[in-house]
Amino acid sequence: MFKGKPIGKIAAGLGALIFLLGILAGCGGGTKSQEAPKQEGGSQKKVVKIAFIGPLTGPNATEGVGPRNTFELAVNQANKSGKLPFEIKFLAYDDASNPGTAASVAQKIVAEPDVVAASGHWNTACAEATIPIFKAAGIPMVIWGAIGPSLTKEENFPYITRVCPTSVQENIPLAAFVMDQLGRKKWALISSTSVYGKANTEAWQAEVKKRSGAEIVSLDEITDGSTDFRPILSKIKKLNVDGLYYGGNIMEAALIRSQMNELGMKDILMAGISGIVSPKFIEVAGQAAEGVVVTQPGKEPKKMPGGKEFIEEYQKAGYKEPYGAYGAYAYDAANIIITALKEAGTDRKALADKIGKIAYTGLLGTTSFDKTGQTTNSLSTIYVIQDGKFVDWDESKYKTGERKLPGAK
Amino acid sequence: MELIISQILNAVMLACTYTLVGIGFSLFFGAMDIVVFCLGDVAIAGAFAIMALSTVMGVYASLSGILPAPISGIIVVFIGACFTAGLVTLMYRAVIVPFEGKNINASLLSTIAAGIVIRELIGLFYPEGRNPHAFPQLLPAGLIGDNVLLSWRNIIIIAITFIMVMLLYWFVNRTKTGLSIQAISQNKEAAIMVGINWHRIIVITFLIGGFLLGIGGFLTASYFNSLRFDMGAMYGLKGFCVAVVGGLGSIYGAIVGGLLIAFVEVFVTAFIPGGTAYSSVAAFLIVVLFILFKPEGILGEKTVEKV
Amino acid sequence: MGNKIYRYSLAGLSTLGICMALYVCLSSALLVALIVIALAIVILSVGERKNVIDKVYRLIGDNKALNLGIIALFILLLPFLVQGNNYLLHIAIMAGIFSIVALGLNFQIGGIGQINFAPAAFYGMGAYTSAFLSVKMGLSPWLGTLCGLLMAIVLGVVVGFPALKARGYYLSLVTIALQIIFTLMIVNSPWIGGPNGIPGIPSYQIGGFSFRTPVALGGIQLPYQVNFLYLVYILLALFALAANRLYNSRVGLAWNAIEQDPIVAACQGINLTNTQLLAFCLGAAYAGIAGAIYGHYTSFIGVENFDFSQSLIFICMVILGGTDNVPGVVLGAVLLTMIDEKLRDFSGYRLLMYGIVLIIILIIRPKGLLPKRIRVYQQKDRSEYSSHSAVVTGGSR
Amino acid sequence: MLELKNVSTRYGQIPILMQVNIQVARGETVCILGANGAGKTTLLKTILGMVKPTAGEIYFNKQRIDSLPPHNIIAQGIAIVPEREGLFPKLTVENNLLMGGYYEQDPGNILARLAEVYQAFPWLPQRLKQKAGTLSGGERKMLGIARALLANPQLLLMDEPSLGLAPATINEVFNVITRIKRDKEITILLVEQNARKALLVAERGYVLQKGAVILEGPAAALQENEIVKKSYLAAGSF
Repeated sequence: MFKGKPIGKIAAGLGALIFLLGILAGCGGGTKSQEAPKQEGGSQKKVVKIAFIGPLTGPNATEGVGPRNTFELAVNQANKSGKLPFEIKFLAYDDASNPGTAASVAQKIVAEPDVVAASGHWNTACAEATIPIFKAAGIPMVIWGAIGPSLTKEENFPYITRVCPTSVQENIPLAAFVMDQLGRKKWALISSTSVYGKANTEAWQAEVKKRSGAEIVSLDEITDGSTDFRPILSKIKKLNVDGLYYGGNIMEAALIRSQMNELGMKDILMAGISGIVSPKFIEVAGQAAEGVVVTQPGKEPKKMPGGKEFIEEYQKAGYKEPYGAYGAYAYDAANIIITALKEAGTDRKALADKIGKIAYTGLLGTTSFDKTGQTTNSLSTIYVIQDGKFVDWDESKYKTGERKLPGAK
Repeated sequence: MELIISQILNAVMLACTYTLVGIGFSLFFGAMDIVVFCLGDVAIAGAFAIMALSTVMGVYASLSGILPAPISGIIVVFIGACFTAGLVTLMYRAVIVPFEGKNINASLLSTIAAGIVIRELIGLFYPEGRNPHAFPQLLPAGLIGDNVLLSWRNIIIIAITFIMVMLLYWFVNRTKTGLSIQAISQNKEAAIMVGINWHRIIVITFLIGGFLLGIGGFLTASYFNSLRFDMGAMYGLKGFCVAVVGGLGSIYGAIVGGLLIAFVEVFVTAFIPGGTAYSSVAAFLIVVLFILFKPEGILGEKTVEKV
Repeated sequence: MGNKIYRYSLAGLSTLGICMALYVCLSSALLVALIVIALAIVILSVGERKNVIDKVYRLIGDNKALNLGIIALFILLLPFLVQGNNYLLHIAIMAGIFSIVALGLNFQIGGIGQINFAPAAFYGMGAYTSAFLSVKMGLSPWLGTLCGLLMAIVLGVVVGFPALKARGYYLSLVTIALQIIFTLMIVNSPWIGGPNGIPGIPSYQIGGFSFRTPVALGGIQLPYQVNFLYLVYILLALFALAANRLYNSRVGLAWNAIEQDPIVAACQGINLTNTQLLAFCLGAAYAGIAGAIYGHYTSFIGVENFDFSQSLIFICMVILGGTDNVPGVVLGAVLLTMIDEKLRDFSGYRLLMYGIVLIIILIIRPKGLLPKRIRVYQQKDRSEYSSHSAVVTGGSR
Repeated sequence: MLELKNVSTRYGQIPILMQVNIQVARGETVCILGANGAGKTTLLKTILGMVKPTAGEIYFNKQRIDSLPPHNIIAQGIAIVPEREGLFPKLTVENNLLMGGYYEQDPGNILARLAEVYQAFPWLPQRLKQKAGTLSGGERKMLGIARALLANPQLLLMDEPSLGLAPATINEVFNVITRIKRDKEITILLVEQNARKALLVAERGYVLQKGAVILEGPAAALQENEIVKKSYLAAGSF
């Protein structure tokens, strides 16, 4: 069976291999022990890490990259200011809008030593997936962009807080504007089947129910990534609605608007919430975008105290991408964490408590959290698209009557 | 009534977008007994090429400086379609030739993998490739008269699809090369025995099919007005479904199958309350039923299944 | 005899080497992991050319108890080796879970030679059933897992049924279609969370001890992942043994016969319906259990974890590791899971990597890292003749 | 005209032809006899370049052809009447015929040859638009012959023209072969199991057994040979 010679070779080979692997294993272990420089000596500040999670790739990457930049900007500014007793290291992670990925990433963040806080997610589903993980690890997470109402709960406070309004909060001013101010009563509703879309659908239905005379005559749910809405729109066209509400994301919204135009439905008002506020919407919808009404929580950064500086700094930092609809939220989320860090130190528990009690004034106005961790800040702006730009309603030609919204009598 | 007519029009338009890629599947299956799973991605890559020519690379802009807009549009689309033809031929060399005559599972997987590679490369290397893009409007968008149903673009899409199918029909049935393609698909050995250089014919088939796919990708992107790097996956899958329902290997089958699938999708959306979310489910169910009970498709001939 | 001890220790050494290599892959950076894998591939192909690999196989095969013991010890010690790093343990658990799914999928790909593009649907069926029952109905997770298994088998019949009528491209289209229908149905069903997924799935409990509580072993505080690690690997061991027995049994032979030619197989008296359905149902059962465990482990499941691209990843695992070879399939699953997690920082390149790996493997090593072995009928008293009584069932056509 | 020198081929590890030597002179009709699995079809495929010989040389008109691809070999003037299903079943009869003239550039020549073929097979002109798959077995065989003739070959290979046909049809087929031989000065290499018929039309013959030529000689001599008598002319074969 076995002659001496080959078996000797195998043995020699195996021996060499195991030796090599042993060295490699040693290296593997070695790098880990070298990784965290502890606070020895005054010259080296203690390093604390803050993690950012968002969709950096995948279908919603546009929504995640800007906030990543603003978040990084805030951290860099804080480090440069020299007022911190420690150095903050910024970690960016990609959830790719995928809850499974998000959960895995969260595991990774939790396992990383010296992570004291995280800020995460534009997608509600991703946040749903990671909240239990962060909570279990005792790491405070400030949500910068996910707007599903169910994310902030009393039992998760103060570990989970949120600086942006929920979809319910967002829909209130929009409904008041289009239904009460403009008097549009008969609505067609299209929403995406995503968590975000569902939450919007429910919020809008609730708003309609509150008002007598208002009604929803059609409801269609589409999957994200669909491209052909003509069958739905043809159906809606027959119903003579006053307005069409879309609760979902940019691309589908833009295609719906341009296909409405194509099917001769230009005279139907389209309304949507912050999920579709992006230059991409106008780029894709083109001419058809004119007259679409949207709402965006908060005021434009440039109108807020400190907003001009923020925009300047952002441009100076050389980011290619625009900071986007949620840039200001991520910026404030970062600053809330940093402020709390400054005051409470690096203990996770103390930090979480501090975040829960904070009253921070920044780009969004003054942010503080209620007992579920939800921001109490409810500033919002109605925009209308005019000549290829999102224009504040109060400054638009539509308000002055110079132009008329679609379907206006 | 108007509703039904407009929905029929929607379905016909949707069928147009499915037909060319379905024909691609049938053509390659006929010629090689092979299902090239990455065709959807190839077609979308062609659309990306056309978009790159007209936006990023500015070819369209510089052309329309010298030539009238429609002609420069045609040139750009033609270049894009040629690119697609080259790409699909490259696919043939890279992921089909190595598996010729082996287990079909290998070529099946390799073409699926090739589709992923194409998709991801676009996502990585096209500027902002992972974001959705607005497809440049190379086709006129105006309405015809006051009729809100018909726009120039829709007419042109239908016309181009029709012309492409006619050209293919003429080519396959009236030219020597076309007859050779048919000969190879029916009896490869006999085709070799009458002296057909089958390698050359296969490459020609791939070039022609690739050209059609490029046009198909262009029409689809124009119709939907948008382009995404991962659109190709679903597009290709629908194309395969269309080809199977119509009869894999039959060119006319792809048209019939395209119409059937498109009608099912549109009508489920339009006339079943709450059906919007289930339109794709319905389309795929139809396909499953066809495979189970009429695997030869609507127009395909009943033959012993090629495994 | 000295020679015997020599061979005994040699067998142990080679198993130890494999474990060490896997550990290095797990714990070090991407580059090191890739180097180790490249090294392993070089050793494999050189060894194959010189017929050393065959001898190593036999060496390991002759000292089964020792080698299984070493592997068991390795897994037992893993939490200590990684010093309780819960992320590394998480990777190890996922590797185990995916290995179970891949083993199940292998019954179809390796066994009857039909590519099933819906393993993620089986996996998801198990996960969703169990999660739904335990979250919404308050059923015990253990019972939920059992129900998940049963529901996955039902789905296995649904997917397996077309396999009786269609083969090749047609079957692949059917399974792709069913996979997509599965994901669409989940997204469109609000009562199972729709696109939200199901959060807050309870964990397993034994007599009041929740699997999600950290444990102190030998004076060291270890994260809760340890519980799941042991659970998953005990199951994996059982399933791998079962798969191995099956492979060497008449059923495995019948599957391979169907792979070669169903009509001839039927002429040999093989019941095509039962045998093929068995391949799908067993595969579904494996995937169903794995899915259920996954749900109870991560506490959250969403439809994104069970879609078509996940199916492709499972297929990649089987093809990479080696179809119809139990250690191969497990190796493929473990390696791909680890590389996948290491690539987390380059997540934009993940799918691209899968595509390229698949093409390269198909071209260079179409039979995978550890190709299918010659079937050996184990009859202890005739071990001398084992090489003669081997039945060659070559790979695919 | 055609010469095979020590040609050997194999499929994978299995040798099919072993050191085969065959010569065919211009204008000659040569038959190759052999049982099932003797390697007859492989021999023809080797000549056509569809199977590459592992050893040996093949010359056609003094030119070496064994490394050329099939279409180049066929273009030099070799045509084959294939065994059984050598047609394109979904093409019309007419298109099937035209595929035979694949290498003819001049439409005038094709028309002339079509006329010739129509004369030889008077039933053809009425069936031109019919799909080839709908023809009967005998008709298909005839169409195969007609197609090969359309190439106007110097060398005509025939692969078991009698296979699977009824006795009456076999007679018809061999009548056609005789007529072709008489009318057109064509060289024919005929591969057959039906030795009785084949030896009637052929001038010379080879006997192929398990891939090797075991006998060769004039047709008349072979007819008298004991081995041939025993193996190929036994009662029962026509």
